[in-house]
Formats: sequence, C-alpha cells, structure tokens
Amino acid sequence: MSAELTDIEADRLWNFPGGIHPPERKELSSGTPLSSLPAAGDYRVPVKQHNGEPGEVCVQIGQQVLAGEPLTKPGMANGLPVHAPTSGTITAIGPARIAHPSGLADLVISIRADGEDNFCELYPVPDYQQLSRTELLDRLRDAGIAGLGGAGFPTDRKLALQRPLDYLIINGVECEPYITADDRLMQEHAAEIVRGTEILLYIAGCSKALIAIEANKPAAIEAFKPLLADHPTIKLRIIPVKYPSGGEKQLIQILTGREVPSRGLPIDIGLVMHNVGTAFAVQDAVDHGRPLIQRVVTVTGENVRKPGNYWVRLGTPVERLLKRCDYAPEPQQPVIMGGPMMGFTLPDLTVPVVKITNCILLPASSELAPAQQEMPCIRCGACSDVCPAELLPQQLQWLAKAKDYDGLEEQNLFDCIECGACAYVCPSEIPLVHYYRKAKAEIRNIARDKASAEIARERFEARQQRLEREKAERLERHRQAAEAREKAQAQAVKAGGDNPQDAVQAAIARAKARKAAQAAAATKAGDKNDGKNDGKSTGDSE
Amino acid sequence: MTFKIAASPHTHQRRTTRQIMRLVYLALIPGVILQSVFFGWGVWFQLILALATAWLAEGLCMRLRGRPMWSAWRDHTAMVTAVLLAISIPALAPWWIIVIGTAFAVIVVKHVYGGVGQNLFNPAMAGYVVLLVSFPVQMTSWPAPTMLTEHSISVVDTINLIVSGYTSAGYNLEQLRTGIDGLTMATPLDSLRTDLGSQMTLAEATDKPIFTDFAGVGWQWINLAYLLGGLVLIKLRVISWHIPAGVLLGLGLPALLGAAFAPDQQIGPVLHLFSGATMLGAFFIATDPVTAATSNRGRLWFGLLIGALVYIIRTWGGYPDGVAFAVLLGNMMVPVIDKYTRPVVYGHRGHP
Amino acid sequence: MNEYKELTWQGLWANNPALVQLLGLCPLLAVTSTVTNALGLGLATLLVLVGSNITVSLVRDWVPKEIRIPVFVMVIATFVTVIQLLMNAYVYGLYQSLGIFIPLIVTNCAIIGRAEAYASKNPWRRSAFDGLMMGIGFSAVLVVLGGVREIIGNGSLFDGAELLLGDWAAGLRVELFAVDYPLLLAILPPGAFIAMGFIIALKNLIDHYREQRAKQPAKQVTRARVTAQ
Amino acid sequence: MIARSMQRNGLILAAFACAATLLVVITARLTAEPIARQQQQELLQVLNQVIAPNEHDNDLYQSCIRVRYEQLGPPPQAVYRATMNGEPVAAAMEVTAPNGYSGAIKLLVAVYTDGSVAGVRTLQHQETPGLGDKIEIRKNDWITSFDGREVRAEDDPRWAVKRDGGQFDQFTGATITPRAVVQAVERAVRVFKQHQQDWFRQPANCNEPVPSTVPEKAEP
Amino acid sequence: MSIVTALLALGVLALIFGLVLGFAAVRFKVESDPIVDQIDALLPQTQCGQCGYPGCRPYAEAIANGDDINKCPPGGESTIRNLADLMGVEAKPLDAAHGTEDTKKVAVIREDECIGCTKCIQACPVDAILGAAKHMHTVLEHECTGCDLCVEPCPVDCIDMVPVPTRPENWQWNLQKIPVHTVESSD
Repeated sequence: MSAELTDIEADRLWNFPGGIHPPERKELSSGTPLSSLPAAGDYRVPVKQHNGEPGEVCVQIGQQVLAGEPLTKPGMANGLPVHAPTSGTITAIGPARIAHPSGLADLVISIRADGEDNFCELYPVPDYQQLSRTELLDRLRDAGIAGLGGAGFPTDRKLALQRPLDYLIINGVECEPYITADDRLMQEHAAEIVRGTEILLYIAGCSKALIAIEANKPAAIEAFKPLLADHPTIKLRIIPVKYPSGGEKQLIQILTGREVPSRGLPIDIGLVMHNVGTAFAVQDAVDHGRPLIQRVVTVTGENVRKPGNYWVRLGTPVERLLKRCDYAPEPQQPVIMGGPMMGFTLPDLTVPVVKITNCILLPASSELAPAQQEMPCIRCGACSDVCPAELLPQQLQWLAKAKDYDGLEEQNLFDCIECGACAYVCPSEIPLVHYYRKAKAEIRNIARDKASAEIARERFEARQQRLEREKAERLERHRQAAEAREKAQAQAVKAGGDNPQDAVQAAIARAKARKAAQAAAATKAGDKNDGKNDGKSTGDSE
Repeated sequence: MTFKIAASPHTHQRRTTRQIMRLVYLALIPGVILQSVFFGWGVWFQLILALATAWLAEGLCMRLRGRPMWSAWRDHTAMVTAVLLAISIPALAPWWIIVIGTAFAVIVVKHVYGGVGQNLFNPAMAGYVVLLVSFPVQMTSWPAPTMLTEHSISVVDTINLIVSGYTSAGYNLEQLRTGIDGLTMATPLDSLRTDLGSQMTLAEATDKPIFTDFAGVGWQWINLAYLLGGLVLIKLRVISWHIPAGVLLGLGLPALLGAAFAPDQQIGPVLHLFSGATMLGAFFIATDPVTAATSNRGRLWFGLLIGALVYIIRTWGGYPDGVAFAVLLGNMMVPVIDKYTRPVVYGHRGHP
Repeated sequence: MNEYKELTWQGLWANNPALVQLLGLCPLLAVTSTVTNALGLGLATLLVLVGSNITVSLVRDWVPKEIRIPVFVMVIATFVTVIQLLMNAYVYGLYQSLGIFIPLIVTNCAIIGRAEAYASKNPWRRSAFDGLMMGIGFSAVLVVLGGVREIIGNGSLFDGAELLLGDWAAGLRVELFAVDYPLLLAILPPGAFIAMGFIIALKNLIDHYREQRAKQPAKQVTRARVTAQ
Repeated sequence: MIARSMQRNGLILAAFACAATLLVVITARLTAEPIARQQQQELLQVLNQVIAPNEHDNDLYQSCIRVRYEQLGPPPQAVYRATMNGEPVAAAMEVTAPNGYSGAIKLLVAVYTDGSVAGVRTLQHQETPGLGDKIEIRKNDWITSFDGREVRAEDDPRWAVKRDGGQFDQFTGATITPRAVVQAVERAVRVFKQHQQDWFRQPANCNEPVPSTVPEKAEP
Repeated sequence: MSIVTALLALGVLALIFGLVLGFAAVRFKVESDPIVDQIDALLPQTQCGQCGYPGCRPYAEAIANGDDINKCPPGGESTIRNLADLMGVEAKPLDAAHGTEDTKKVAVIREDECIGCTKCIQACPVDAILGAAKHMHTVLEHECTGCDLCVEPCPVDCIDMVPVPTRPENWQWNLQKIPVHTVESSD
C-alpha cells in the first residue's frame, strides 16, 4: 500500500483498458470567454434535479421570490433544495417536461422574472475554518449543491461519509468531445477552484488533493500551474487524452491504479472525487453564501452560429439559450443535452437547464452522421477491445436481446458505465448502450415487481389468516352462545319450568313462517341480490 | 420542425462491416495473384464460380427468410467466404466442386444457423471439409506448380478441364498431374506424408523437384504473400495479432521440438509454417471474427489450439494438411475458451 | 376410440420419438445410410417396442416403483436379445449389416421412455397400440432419413433390399441417377446429423404452418373468486 | 419397514431376472443350430469364391486348422485346407493387414500349393466408402488382380502398387489401402510357402468351428 | 448346466440389487417437497384468480400436481418461461381461455361516486382498499396488484382499472415512444 502511495506521489500515471479517440471538436467553443444571459422571461425549475428524493415545495403560486431563495425544503433521503434562479413571481407549480431522456413530465416550478434580478440576503462565511464540518455540510446542502459532472449526487452526502481518505480528486478531465464548460471555468476561475478544493479538503478531513486535467487543455493547465506553487497539498496531474478518462472509475484507475469495487464507492478505496464545477460551487456557497442557481453550459455544434460557454441560470429553457447563440436547425435536427457520447436528445426546446446540464449540442448531420440501420453482429470483438470496464459488450448484447436477465447480471451488466465506446466502434452500428439501458431498466422493474409481489403475498396471507381467525372467533362465539343457552335451558328445566322443547318448536315454526314470507317477497322483487354476497362476512373494513 | 430522437452515443466511427470485408479482399490479392502464377488460370475461374454461387445462394437465402437481399449482399461476408473457399481448393477441380462447397457454406453453414454473425463454424472451412470428406479424389488433386509440369495449360484448356474434366486434346487431370519425373505430383505436405509414412527419412523425402528453397516450389511464396497481407490487416487493425500469433506459435513450437528430437522423421518448423494453408489459415481463416474467441486472451488460446491441432493432424492424422479441421475444432471450443478467458470486469479484481 | 386416434397422432407426429423427443439417436444416425438398413432397424425397434410395452403394461401392477427401471430394462434387454438371435438365425444378411446396432436398441431411450411414460400407467391394449404407433413413427423417420441419405449419397433407393426381404426384393432397387462420385458426406455420420436437422426443421415448419391455419377459439374459464369464502 | 421393502423388491427383481434369463436361454438354444448353419454357409460361400469347388473334393470347412504367425496379424488364424484325392491343392488363410487407412483390414487369402495366389477376398474393413472400399468385390474387381500372381525372390519389387513401382493398380485418391492389402497378401504367400508341408500334415483342429470374424462386413 | 448357472447368477445379482434398492427407497426418502414454494415465488401474486384457482398459492399447488403452467395472464410470457424452466417442461403460449396479458393496471375509485358500501373492501385479496361503511373508499396504489376483483362487486361501478403511469423512474428507454413536439422554427 505504501509503495503504491509512493508511486502515486511520484506522479506515476496508470492506464485503463480500452477507450477510444473520437474527434474532439473542442476548438469550436473553447475560445470564447464566459458570458451571462440577461435575467428575463420564464424560468422552469424542476423540483428534482439531482440523484435522490425531491424536496418539498415551500412556495405558492403568485408568491414573489428573490434570486437564491429556496423553493423546496430538502426532503428525507439524499434531499436537496432548489432555488429561485432570479427574482420574480411563481406562475405555476405542476408537471412539465424535464431534462430526462424520456421526455416525461415531472413537478416543475415556473417563475416569471421581473428583470430586477434581486438577490435574497446571502450569508457568506468569512473564514470557513471557524465552522465545524457538520455546519459546512449543512451549508452545502442548503445551497443545493449536487455533483456538476453529470451524476448529480448530493455533494454533502458524498462528503458526509467519514472514512480514511488518501486523496481528494478534482476532476477537470472533461473527456467528452465538444464540451468545454469545465475547461473554460478552469481557465477563468482557477483560483476559486483551488479555494473550493481547500474547503473540500477541510470538510473531507483529507490532506492531499489531485487535480486531473486532460492534456488537450493547455490554457487550463497554465492557469493552475502558478497557483499551485504555493499549495503543496494540491497536485496537478496532466493525463493523456482518451475517452472516457473523465469517468470517475477510469480517472481513479489512471491516477492511482486502484479499482473501485463493483457496487462500491471510491471512498471504499480511500478516495473521493469532485468535479471542478462542484469545487467552484462549493467555494461560491461558502465564501459568498450563494446557492447553486447557475452553471456553465457549453453551447456548440456546427448548427450554432455563436458557439461558446455561458453562465446559465438553472431553469432557463434551452430555447432561450439557443436563441442567444443564434442556432440554425436543419430538418431532423438532433438537440443533444450533454456530449455526443453520453448525452440524450431533447424532444423539444422547453426543457430547462438543470444542475447536471453541461452542454447543449446541435451538430450538423455532416459532423455527427445519424445512426445507420443496425446490422447483424459479426462478433468482431471491437467493442470488447474498447470497453473500459472490460465487459464483453457483444455478449451483453446477445443476452439483452434474448432478455436473459440472469445472464446479464452474471456478466456484470451493472458495471457498465454507459460510456458508449462500444457503440462508437461497432462496425454493424448496433446501438449497444441502448440495449443495456433498456435491460437495466427492465431488471430494475422486475426487481421492483418482485418486491411488490412479495408484499402482496404477505398481505394476502395476512388477510387469509385474519379471515380464518375471525371465522374461528365467530364460531367460538356461536358455540359459547349455544352452550350458554343450553345451560340456561338445563337450569330452567331443573328449576321445573316449562318444557323448553315447546318453546324451541314454537321458535322454529316462527322462523319457518318468516322465511316463507321472505322467499315470496324475494321472488316478487326478482332475484337481484343472490349469489354475490352469500356467506360473506361483513364489516371487515380496516 | 421536429427534432430527432436517438440513443447515445450520437457519434460513430465510420468503419462498417462492408469496409472491413473490403480490406480483407485487398489483403488477399497478393496471395491470390501468386497462386494463379503457380497454379494457372484455374484459380481465377474458381474465384468467379465461387463468387457467383455465393451471390446467388446469399440472395436465395435472404429471399427465403423474408429479408432484404441487398443488406446481405452489401456486407460482403458471403463473398469473403467464397473467396477463401475458392483459393483453398485445387485450381483445376471440376466446376461442381466449388459450386457445391460454396452453396453448402452459405446455405447450410451460414444461413441455416441464422445468417451473418450466427454461424458456429467458419463457413469456408466447413464447406472445404464437406468437399474433402465427400470428394477426396478431386480435393486432393492439386496440379503441380506450372514450372514443374510438362504441359502448360492454356486458358481454354483450363476452362475445358474445369467444365468437362478434359482438355481439348483429351488429356484428363490425372494425366496432366503427372510430372516431369513420371510420378504424380502431390503438394509438398502430401508428398512428405506419403514418403515419411513409408519409412523414408526427411532428407530422402525432400529430395524431389518440388522441394526447392525452404518450403517447396510455389507454396512458400504463396504463404509469404498471405503473411504480407495478414500483416497489413493487423496494421490496419482489421484483425488483432493474437490469433495469427497463436496459430503460428502453436504450430511452430511443436514443429521445432519435433525437429529437435527427431530431425529425420519430423517436418521442420519452416516447412510447417510456409507450406500448405498455414498463413492463409492463420491470418485470414482463423481470424474470422464470427467464429473466433472474443477476448484477446481467448483469441491467443484459440490460435494456439488451432496451431497445435494443425501440427497434430499433419503429423499423425489422416490428411496431409489440417487447417480446415483444426479451425472447425477450434470453432467448437470457442464457447469453452470464451467462458474461461472472460476478462475480469472493472471492480471485480480482488473482490470476489 | 378417440384415445387410439390420439395415440396414433402422438406416435406418428406430435410426439414422434425421433423427431420430437429425439430419442434413440445413436442407432438412428448410425444405420440410416440406406433405406434397407433403416427399415430393418425400424422394424426391429418396432417389434421390441410393442413387446416391451405389452409386457411392462401387464406386469406393472406387480412391480414396485423402486425397481421398475431395472425390471423395464431387463424386459427390454430380453426382447432385444431374443430378436437379435432370431435375426441372426433367419435374416442373416441383414444381421450382418445391422448386427452391431441391434444391442443398441437396449439403450434406445425411446423404448424405456415409452415403458416409463406410458406402458407403466396404462392397460396392455393401449400400451401395445402406443408401442405400435411410436414404433411406426420411429421407423418412418428412419426410413425417410435413410431414403434421403441414400438418394443424395448413392443415387439409389432400396439398395440391398434382398438382404431384408428375400431375393424377390432385389428388383426393388431403384437407380435414380448414376453417380461417379458418391457424396460421401451424406453416407457418413455427419450427413446423418445434417439430414436429421433438416427433417426436424421441416416438421417444425409444417407444425408452424398448421398452427397459423388453425387458431383455436378461446374458451372461457370460470374465474375463481379469491375472496369468496 | 426397511426389511420388508428389501425383501419385496429383492424377490420381485430376482423373479424377473430369472424369467428373462430363461427366455433368452431358450431362444438361444432354439436358434443355435440355424445360426451356426448360416455362418458356415457364409464362410463357405467366400471359400468357394477363392478356391473353386471343382478343384478339391474335401469339406473345406471341416479341414480347418488354427495357426499362429505374427506376420499374418493377431493370432490365431484359421487355415482352410483344400485337397483333391487326399493330395494338397491349396489353402485359404485368414490374414490381417494392420496398416489400412482406417485400421486393420481382414482378408481371406487362398494360395495354391505351387505358391501362386488362388484368390483373395476382403472379409472386414473400415476403409473410406467410395475410395478405399474398392477392395470389396462388391464394389470393384481390383481384388481379383491377385489371382495367379506369384512371389518370386526374397525381395520381389513387383509386389507393390504402381506408385511405388510395383505391378498393382492403386485407386485414385487412395494409395494406402491397396498398399496395405498388397503387402499383407505378399506376407501371406510367403508364410504359406514356408509352412505348407507342415500345415497339410496336421489334423483338423478347429473344434469350435466358428470363425472369429464374419465376412464382408461393410457397414458403416 | 449352463442354464442353471445363468439363472442362478442373474437371479442372485437381481436379488442383491433389489435388496439395495429396497433399502435405499426407505432410507433415502426425501421428505416434503418445497416445489410449491418455488412455484409460488414465481407467480405474480396478484391473487386475481384468473387461473381458476382462488389465489396464487392454490395455483402453485395445482402446478406442482401437474396442471398447465400457462394459465396466469398477469404473469404473462415471462412467468410461463420461468415456470417452464423450474418444472423442466416446455414453455407454451398463454392459454387465451384465462385472459390475455395486459399492461399492469391499478384500481382507482372515483371518489365522488363511491357510496361507501365496503363491497370492494371485502373483495380485495390484499387489503389494498381503505375505508369504512358509509365513508368514501380509497385504493392504496402501492399495494394494489391490479387483480380487478373489486370492479365487479361495486354496485355503482365507480372503480376504474387504469394503467400504471410511466414515470422517469420506471421508464423503459423506449425512444420510439417519446412524444416529439413540432416546434415552430424560431427564425
């Protein structure tokens, strides 16, 4: 272990298996400085923008809000609040389309901007070292900070886990083609990122940090180099260009040679990783008290006339952002949120920018040709050669097509990071990742169904037991009543009263007469009520 | 306007199956040209017959299966099968040999199993084995290299031989195969097998006009040409080096040992590697992705197995060459190889 | 009578021991290089099947279930040995061709399969009929396979029929086409596998077609009231 | 419980075994004679092909001796002696050629007392159908090319296939089978020439007159 | 002589084997068969009774006793496949007599029409309906198995079976099903 640490200290870099080199196309958007969009128009803030339970809405329609004011209270598990991106009026709270590949609707709070962009009162922390870890974690949670790299896991939850750490890794790799949001942020805000890294180190209780940047971002590297001269605890690592070296697991492998155990977390092997954007947001939240209401978004692609990177308030509809960048869609234009490898296409432009939106890509069909028809797999194995997780993509594909879910789990489908390298190289143009995602969703659904079937079975059995018990109780009651009657009779006889037999006969006769009358009435009324309710017990509501 | 919905990744490296197959054709060219130099025009006629048969059979199968014919023709896989089979059989074999073989390869071995990507066995080699088992006479009647024959065979005679079995002058193949020394010409491996089988030493057995240079007239240069083509394919990353390396190692190593321990009775490594269908098999046949192992480690084992089987068949088996049988046996072992060479998935190392 | 119809259908087609249950493949593939051989083994199997089915059915009430398999095997082995001896004595020519495959009938799972699955549970008449139909079904497949292989491989039919049926049958031999080179593949065991595969495929195709033709009307089943007591 | 179950199952199984054995034994008894007759006829038929019936007056089948010579294949081999008026005429030997293309080939080689071949027949082989099986008289008359041949010196180069410079045809595409047969026949003739006097003096000693092989076994 | 030997040898051999088998049959008898539990675990537990048995467990018992495996419409093809694997029989298509495989549904009570008769409450096999006499009833969506047994008893027909809504969490990555809006080109 210590030898390995020495290796890491000595700037050693490892390699991960597979990987691809798609055209980078970063030059389209990396040249222009960051700029902001005016605060105007409608904003649509989805209540759930991170990986966890949504918060509870704490505003009403018609309410005036200021920028940075929380719109939801963090709920239970992994909850994070969302904040008003600008000052204005709440116009609607209801389902609307969100940034999700399904294009389905979810709870969204709509705000009409008043154009003033007044902020609510912010509470900066003058010296973060004065605050305890827990206090800082609460601040991060209240600021709504989730991982800005893509997964959107609540940052405070990630930091809350306390285990011995060797390194904090700041991920500035940004290996997806086209995207330059992190690149631009690093070029212009390296100091803030370093500051954020220090805060993260403090919270995590870790002593060393590594900032990883891919070799194709010389400007960002140059921005960091002078700053880090007086930060001996933070080291810069320049890693070779390869996709997907920015993936959490792959970057860990490159920097430390370690592997995150399957279904485990980096912290299990003494590491924790945050995106540069997250580091910036942490710094912003602590030093300036600003919640996460904006992020850098790359708008690029050949069908955007003014590609570049923008500070975009969360909740801004994509359409407004694109208009600002002067987009020229072609027929059947794909609008991709995220990069060309892992992003998803948007069904329309009302979808808002959210915490995990790092790029809006409008490629011309000449640069990213549309997918061709899927051809049969020829088992060439190109996919396994590039798979960074060392899976066997074609095997998974056969199994997924055959819906062999046990086989898929046995072949570790859930270790697939959906990087898309396999589909990128497939000569038969099989949308491999799509098959995996479908299978994963299906497996999750099956597990969910199984669990609910189990619950249903338990409830059914509980009910059966209850009914039996009630029946038994009823019989017991009848028996006791009968016994009591008999006893009473016996006593009466003993007491020398009337022969109770006569009374019984009379009662039977009465009952017979009543029944006959009832039957007659029932025939008249038509047998409306027969069958259904016969013999059922009554009154067993909960 | 409507937007386009698609699954990620949205970008794609444009190298299709069709392009890969085209590169395979190109890499075969030098070998095929040399083969036609040494064995005459027949090679080209066999190629034409094979391609035509494959084209028709592929179309027919797709038609019967209710699928678009163009999609099968476009990917060229059947054509590559046809080419490989055509250059594996004797150049002057009767026309129906290659037709039956190609049709069997495409219809039974490929389409009956479900078409492209579904076949268990290498179609070309399965077709070859069917022919070899069914028509051993025709399939072992290799003409002698042109420089060693008394009669040179014209284009017209070649066609006559392939179509009717006789040249215009009335010679049949058997007569034409009789070489300058009055003995029937056999391939170097066949001749060696016969001679070593009748207790000759290797030196005696190789004291024949077909053995010049290092591995027999014609065959050595053809093998070198296929080696060249194969190396180009590796360079272009059409195939990985694992399978060819495995085959050559699996064949060369036992041959080296055999030559070291019994130099008089065992064919040496050079002859093994540069005679028969060694290079064609190693670089073009065993590397057929559909029927080969999947992972790189598996590919190496797959190649080693095939190489060793070739050595075993050539040395102790019933046939002079064993590439086809070895490849089919290797194909059968692929599921087992794949099962035991599955790479350890990320995150499972040391965490069972 | 309906049962017998069903048994016929099952034995000849729907549950054909060779095509569907894939039982007894070893003798099936080994001897079907000509129609004559196929017919010979088919008849021998048929005889054993009927005999063993009847016997098993008759003794089923006296055989405890623990030892039923050894008993069935013994019954079958006896029949096979007897038939082998009889063939050796009276159809010597055929015995020479089929000799080594006759003992294989003992291990022919089709026979023990029927004994176990049918004869041990049904009266002897029906068991006999079942054996007859299964045997005919098996023989039919053998003959078809033998025919296909003989035609493709040899260009003839009923070659050597006199060995089985006596000298008069020599005239049965049909030369469909003269072959200079027999297609050895068809005669050799691999050819048997391939031809068998095609015959099974053909059967599946026919079944598929029939299924398409006859979509049976759905009958409604009374639904159980889970909650009624 | 266990004892009763064991008793019951054991007895029933034993009863079935006895019944089955009895049935088999009875059938075997009844068929023994026809089977022996069949086999004898079959062998006689082949013997009559290699040694013409008019060339001898003894019962070939009865005048059989068992000999042991490694050259003729795995011993013992049966030798059927033909005599005319008590004079030796010829003998037919069961010979095995061990080096066929697919294993051993069993032959019946008949040689006249002058050392010339009377006839050769293949009894059993597994050679490739269509190629090596031309050594069967049913498929090809090649086997008759031995008739009348003689072995001369210690080393007779004519006893080889043409490809090896001898006088016997090889089959197209198959040299190994005829080569093996030629060599086996040559060995048989040599053994016969060396030992014939001895053989014709011996009394018949094939007590169990069942030949170790059945002739002309072609399948598969 | 040989006859006697043969008879004796085989008879004794058979006797010994018979003894062994008789011993083994009693000694190694497998008690109780958990197969019913295994089958029950594969059934969807809707307790809908479409199979003709009152609940999933009775059907599981019936399958264990040799009933057909293709009588469960809610389980559909996948359940049949799993059962076929477990029972070692061939998978058959769903028996249409018992109904057809449908999308998963849940019962929803139109609450303004509910008269509070509790009939649906008694009908529900998994106690997924809440309410008391003369009070409005509600279906617990999470607990509802979609068996639709409550629909028929309702005297006012106020229960609807509605398909389970698709949410981003249970969405199936079906790109063809995304509604794509036609948007006016903005320039």
